[in-house]
Amino acid sequence: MKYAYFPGCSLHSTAREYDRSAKEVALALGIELAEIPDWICCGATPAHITMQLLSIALPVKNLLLAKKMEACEVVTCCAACFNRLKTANKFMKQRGEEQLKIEKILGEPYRGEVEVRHFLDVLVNVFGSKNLETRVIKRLKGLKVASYYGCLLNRLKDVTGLDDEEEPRMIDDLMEVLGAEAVKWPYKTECCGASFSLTKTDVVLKLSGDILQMAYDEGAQAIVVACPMCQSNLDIRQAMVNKKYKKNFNMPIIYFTQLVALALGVEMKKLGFEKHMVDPRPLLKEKEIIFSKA
Amino acid sequence: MINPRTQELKNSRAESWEPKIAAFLCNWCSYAGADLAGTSRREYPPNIRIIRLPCSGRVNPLFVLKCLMDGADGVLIAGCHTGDCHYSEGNYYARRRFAILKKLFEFLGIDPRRFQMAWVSASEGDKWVKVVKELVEEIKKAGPILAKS
Amino acid sequence: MKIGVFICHCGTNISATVDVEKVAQVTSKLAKVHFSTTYLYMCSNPGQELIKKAIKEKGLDRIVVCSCSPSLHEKTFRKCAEEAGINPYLVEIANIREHCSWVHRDKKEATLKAIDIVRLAVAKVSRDKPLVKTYVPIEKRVLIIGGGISGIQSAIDIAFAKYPVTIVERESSIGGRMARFDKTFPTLDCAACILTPKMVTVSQSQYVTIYTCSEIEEVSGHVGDFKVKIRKRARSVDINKCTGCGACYAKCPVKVSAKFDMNLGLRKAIYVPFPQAVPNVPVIDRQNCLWFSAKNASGGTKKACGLCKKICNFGAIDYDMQDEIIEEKFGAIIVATGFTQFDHSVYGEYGYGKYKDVVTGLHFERMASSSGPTGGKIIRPSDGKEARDVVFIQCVGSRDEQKGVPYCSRICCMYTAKHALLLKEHNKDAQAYVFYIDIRAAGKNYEEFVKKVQDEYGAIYLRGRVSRIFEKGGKIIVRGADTLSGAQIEIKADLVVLATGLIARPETVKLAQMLHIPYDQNRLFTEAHPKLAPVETVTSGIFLTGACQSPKDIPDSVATASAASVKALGLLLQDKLEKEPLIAKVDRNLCSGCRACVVACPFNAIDMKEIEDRALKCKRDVAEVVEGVCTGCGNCTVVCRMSAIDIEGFSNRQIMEEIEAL
Amino acid sequence: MIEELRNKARELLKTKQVEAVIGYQRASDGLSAIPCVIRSEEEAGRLIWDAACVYNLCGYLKDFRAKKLGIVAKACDVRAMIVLISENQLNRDDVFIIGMECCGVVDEKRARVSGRDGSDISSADKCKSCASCVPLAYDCLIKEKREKAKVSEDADKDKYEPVRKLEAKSLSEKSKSWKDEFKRCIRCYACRQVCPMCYCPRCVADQFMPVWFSKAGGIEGNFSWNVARAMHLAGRCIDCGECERACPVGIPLRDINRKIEKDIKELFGYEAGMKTDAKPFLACFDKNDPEDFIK
Repeated sequence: MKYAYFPGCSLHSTAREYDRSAKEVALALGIELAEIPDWICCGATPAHITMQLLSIALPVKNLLLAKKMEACEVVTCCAACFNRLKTANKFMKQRGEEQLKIEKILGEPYRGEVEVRHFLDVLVNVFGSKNLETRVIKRLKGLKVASYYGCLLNRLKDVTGLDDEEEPRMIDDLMEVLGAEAVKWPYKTECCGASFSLTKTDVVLKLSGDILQMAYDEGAQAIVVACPMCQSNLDIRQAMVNKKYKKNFNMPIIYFTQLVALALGVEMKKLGFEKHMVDPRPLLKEKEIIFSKA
Repeated sequence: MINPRTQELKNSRAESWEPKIAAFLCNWCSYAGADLAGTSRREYPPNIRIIRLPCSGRVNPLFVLKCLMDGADGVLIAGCHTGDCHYSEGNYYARRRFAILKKLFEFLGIDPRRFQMAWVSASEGDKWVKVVKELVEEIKKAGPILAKS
Repeated sequence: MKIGVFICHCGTNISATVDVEKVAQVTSKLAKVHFSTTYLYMCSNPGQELIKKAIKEKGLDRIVVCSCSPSLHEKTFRKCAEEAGINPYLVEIANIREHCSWVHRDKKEATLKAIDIVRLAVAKVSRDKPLVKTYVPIEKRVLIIGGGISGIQSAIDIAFAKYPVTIVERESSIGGRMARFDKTFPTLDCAACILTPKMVTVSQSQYVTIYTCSEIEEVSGHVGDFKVKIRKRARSVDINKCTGCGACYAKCPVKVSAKFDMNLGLRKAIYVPFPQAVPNVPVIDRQNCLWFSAKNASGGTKKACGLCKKICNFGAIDYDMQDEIIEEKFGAIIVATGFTQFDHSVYGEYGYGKYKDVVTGLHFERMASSSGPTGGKIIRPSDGKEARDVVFIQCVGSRDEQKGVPYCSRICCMYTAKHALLLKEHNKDAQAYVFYIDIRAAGKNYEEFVKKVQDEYGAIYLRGRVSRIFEKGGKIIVRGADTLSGAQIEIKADLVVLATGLIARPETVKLAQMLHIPYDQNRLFTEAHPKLAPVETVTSGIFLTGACQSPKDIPDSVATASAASVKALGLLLQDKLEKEPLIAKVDRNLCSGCRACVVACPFNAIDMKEIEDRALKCKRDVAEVVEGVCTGCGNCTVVCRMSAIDIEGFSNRQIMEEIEAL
Repeated sequence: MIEELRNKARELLKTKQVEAVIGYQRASDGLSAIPCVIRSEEEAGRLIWDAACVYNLCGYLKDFRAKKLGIVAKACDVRAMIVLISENQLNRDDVFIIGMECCGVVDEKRARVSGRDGSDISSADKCKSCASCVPLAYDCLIKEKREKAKVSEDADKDKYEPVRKLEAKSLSEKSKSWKDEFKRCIRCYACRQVCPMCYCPRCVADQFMPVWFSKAGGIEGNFSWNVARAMHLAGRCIDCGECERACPVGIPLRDINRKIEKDIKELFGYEAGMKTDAKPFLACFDKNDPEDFIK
């Protein structure tokens, strides 16, 4: 299994632990991730509200780079990158003047021939949950997690085609494969505040606070995510939520890749847990998933 | 051995050529749609000659062949949208027949623009006008059939 | 052959853009054209007199009238020619108004085109053949498919005119959806109180036959003579012996959830769906009946129950009853198959139909009904506690192109308002919240009713959609937007009632294909004309009523039912039916018997017949058209490679002649 | 193999299972095979079978309506019979199919040019793309002893490659080349006479009420005839190649037939001559048939 790997800006900055843990998982399972050379911005959330052309041209540029690597599939971990790449790909599969314009800008023809996958999809559907189960060394027994999907991973369904929009199950199922318990909760796809993190922090505090509260009420000990933006809002803003709403949340926000890596027996220190604001290590120790200085 | 009438047409067309198009319309949808274009006084080019038939399923491929061989520059078949056929199914048969004929014509070197099909319902006077306008434009581009053949 | 060409000015409708005199002059020179003239209004009496006079004086034998669309005056001019002694099928119309003068501006071009159009018509008329109208007898009986309020009303109207009528109903009782309702908007009459008398009327009428537990198996034939196969499913109870005493279901030991009550209550394995059922005869649910399950169990070692048979004093229970196919003839058919509810389990935001306390309007109806499973209490199905805060969500499935249907279901605004009112009447501490997109209350006293519910019954109407429903702490949390105040709303509800839309029943497509009537993209049956023929279909003799054509409330269903009855009765009152002779005809000498036409005929109007071929000295099959069934669509003529089958009035020769005249 | 065939014929005639057996006999040139009708056991010795047995004999069945017949048939011939059965032209019970396992027949035209010695003449084009040596239906099967030459490994990969090549040409090229082909047509109707599917009591080409297309040998009439012939075979042609073989002026009629065959297969998933209860392709439809060419 070989993929062109598109990390995106978050995984090279705030979400380095996501990048690292994904690569560890890939290594452990024999999935080859070849980073696209000279990759550029995916268009992220702001581009499409500014200019449609830009929001398509940017991801298509990346797909063209992948095409040059002779890769027929691109994999990414970031939900926003995934969504943008998928959207652009779907757009380029249609034919019209807009498409011609984009091909003209980029100087190359492109008809959506490179497939785009999320790393979660690769794990669950390509590598396969069943195969994965046989590779689990350390079962995450006793860990109760709330799977949080956010908005970009599954919407729109005809673009991403990944999982149910309203009641996704992919991460829940994956967690159960790893031996953890996925709690039932209704906020899997609630808004975390997303890119308002800097401009309207209040909104993020309210929305992310609600999510934390719901996860706590339903008995989760940690929240598992597949999007760097979700992670940062829920993790970095947790202290501010606590302050503003007089709460005492101490809810680790963990990437699914980190938990998969642990279950596959990857060393804890390779997974960047120290970068989290709410340190997951005490919880993981308590559940005897990791051991201090073993 | 050209039919005398086509010879006459050939001559008359030398100067200012205007395409002549034969159109087979089903009585229940497309003919009524063309009527509606009339009652709504929608203007369209006068190049089309309508032959009324009960159903698009009544159009024999040999009719189309005859039109093109007799000097019509284009042929249009219009019927009810699928599912709306007055005879429930006639247009489904027509669709299948002419999918094959259209491909065969192209294979034998007949410009596909010359033979077209459209679904026009009784309420689609506007669509009728659009179809005729586009068809006339396209056939003008394709040129006179005899000059090409 | 002497063809006469008559060109109409249509006031200035034609003559303003077409030089009619020039058309007359040019066309008079066409081969076979003997006479050509114009007149101001050809369809007027003097115009027709002019034609008749010309026929007689000039000895014309074929007529071309150049005027408006044949859909308007073809019949007029055929009749006119007939009166002058010419076969009416030797008349052709050249449509120089809708297809020429009204769509072109340039007089020169329009005139040239008009001449061409006339030339085509002349070519066609020269190949016309005199035809004789045919007549078919009418079977003076009406079939009504569906025994809901529409079907019942149609049956009452037809029986009143003393014509026999048969209702075929799938369930074990007539009554349909309306039998499940509690009250009806906007007057709040109790549904049973107004429906039951009608059910009794049909059941007692000597003109009405009711087949319950029955379905249509096959339909063939045509207007005046439909042959219908009806499957009567085995009821296991003899309808003639049963007195409806109820001893059997009192004794039956099996309890299963009742579909009639939306599974909110229980019924027995032998049961009548509701107390007012007509016929008031129980049916055995063989899947759940102990006698049948013991019989079907391997070896038959289990002891069979047989209690109902033992208790019945009239010997009405018949375990050996089999399905029965009956075949009957009808002159007309009224389709009254009604609707079904949209399945809201496609909506993730409403919990995919998994939450017990998220129900549909029909559940609410059953709960509100005093004879229903809860005895008129509005409860939470999850724990049976009385519901206090109830959220109603409108447009579930309706007006949703993505997951539902694009149309408005028309009745949900009203029934939701009714539910909000009933809720308050059943429990004065209750509070109704209604999420809506628009309130559509266009009906007599409808808007007033909604207003009353808001003002006097304190229902809170919130304009906006619900984004999510979830269970938390024993409550249903409803989150949505109130777009008028711009606020996000969160309601901790006991019960959520979804106003699910009305959709076509899944079997409609099959039925449409049996009946040869069209249906639309929503699988609703299509009327012949949306304004001028709303209860007819394009297939003559088949009429529509009720919600199978489009969502309708009770008043509209009853109105269309009566309308359809009038149409059917109009047909039955004829002595015989006139039929256009524009149908297929086989030339046996050319027919190879390949059966392509038999397969391709949408109406099964072609049979094979064995003939003695003298030339080949053997017997061989040839096609034969069943004249009464053929509709003249012409599909057969195209699949026939040897052109052995042709259509009168649109024959190969006529069309080829037209093409030559192009 | 030939003895097996002759014995079968003898047995059929002896037991009166059939009135005659239609098969092949050697022509006077000593190499070609020509049709023969065997009516008695004694005659059965005339029957032969080899790669020279090119002709599709089904056409003769029409002349023996309602008689019990045996027929020597290759896989392609049997497909023709299947169409005839489905079109009510042949009663399955009236024929006894002596199915021949077939390794391909010779290309008769090429053989005529190059002289023939029976063995090293390349097989006919239709055989190159044919993967089925055993008929779809038979009453007895006579097995081939020879190894079937590696027929179609790459030909089968894309049996329509030649059609695709023609399709790829420009409109004017196509127009010109077909006009050149049709110009040569002498309207002898040999293509029709030899075709097992052409059984109309009176062909449209011979009708005069109406005259469907010019009977004269001009390009319009020739074009019309060839299109009409092709359309009348749409969904029925089983590519036995007899029309092309019979054409005295060498018009590549199989290209036209195969173009339609290909479209029907690709667009509608329909193949002629596979099932005796199949509905005729143009006399049925599917609600999901493609309609992207319709406005």
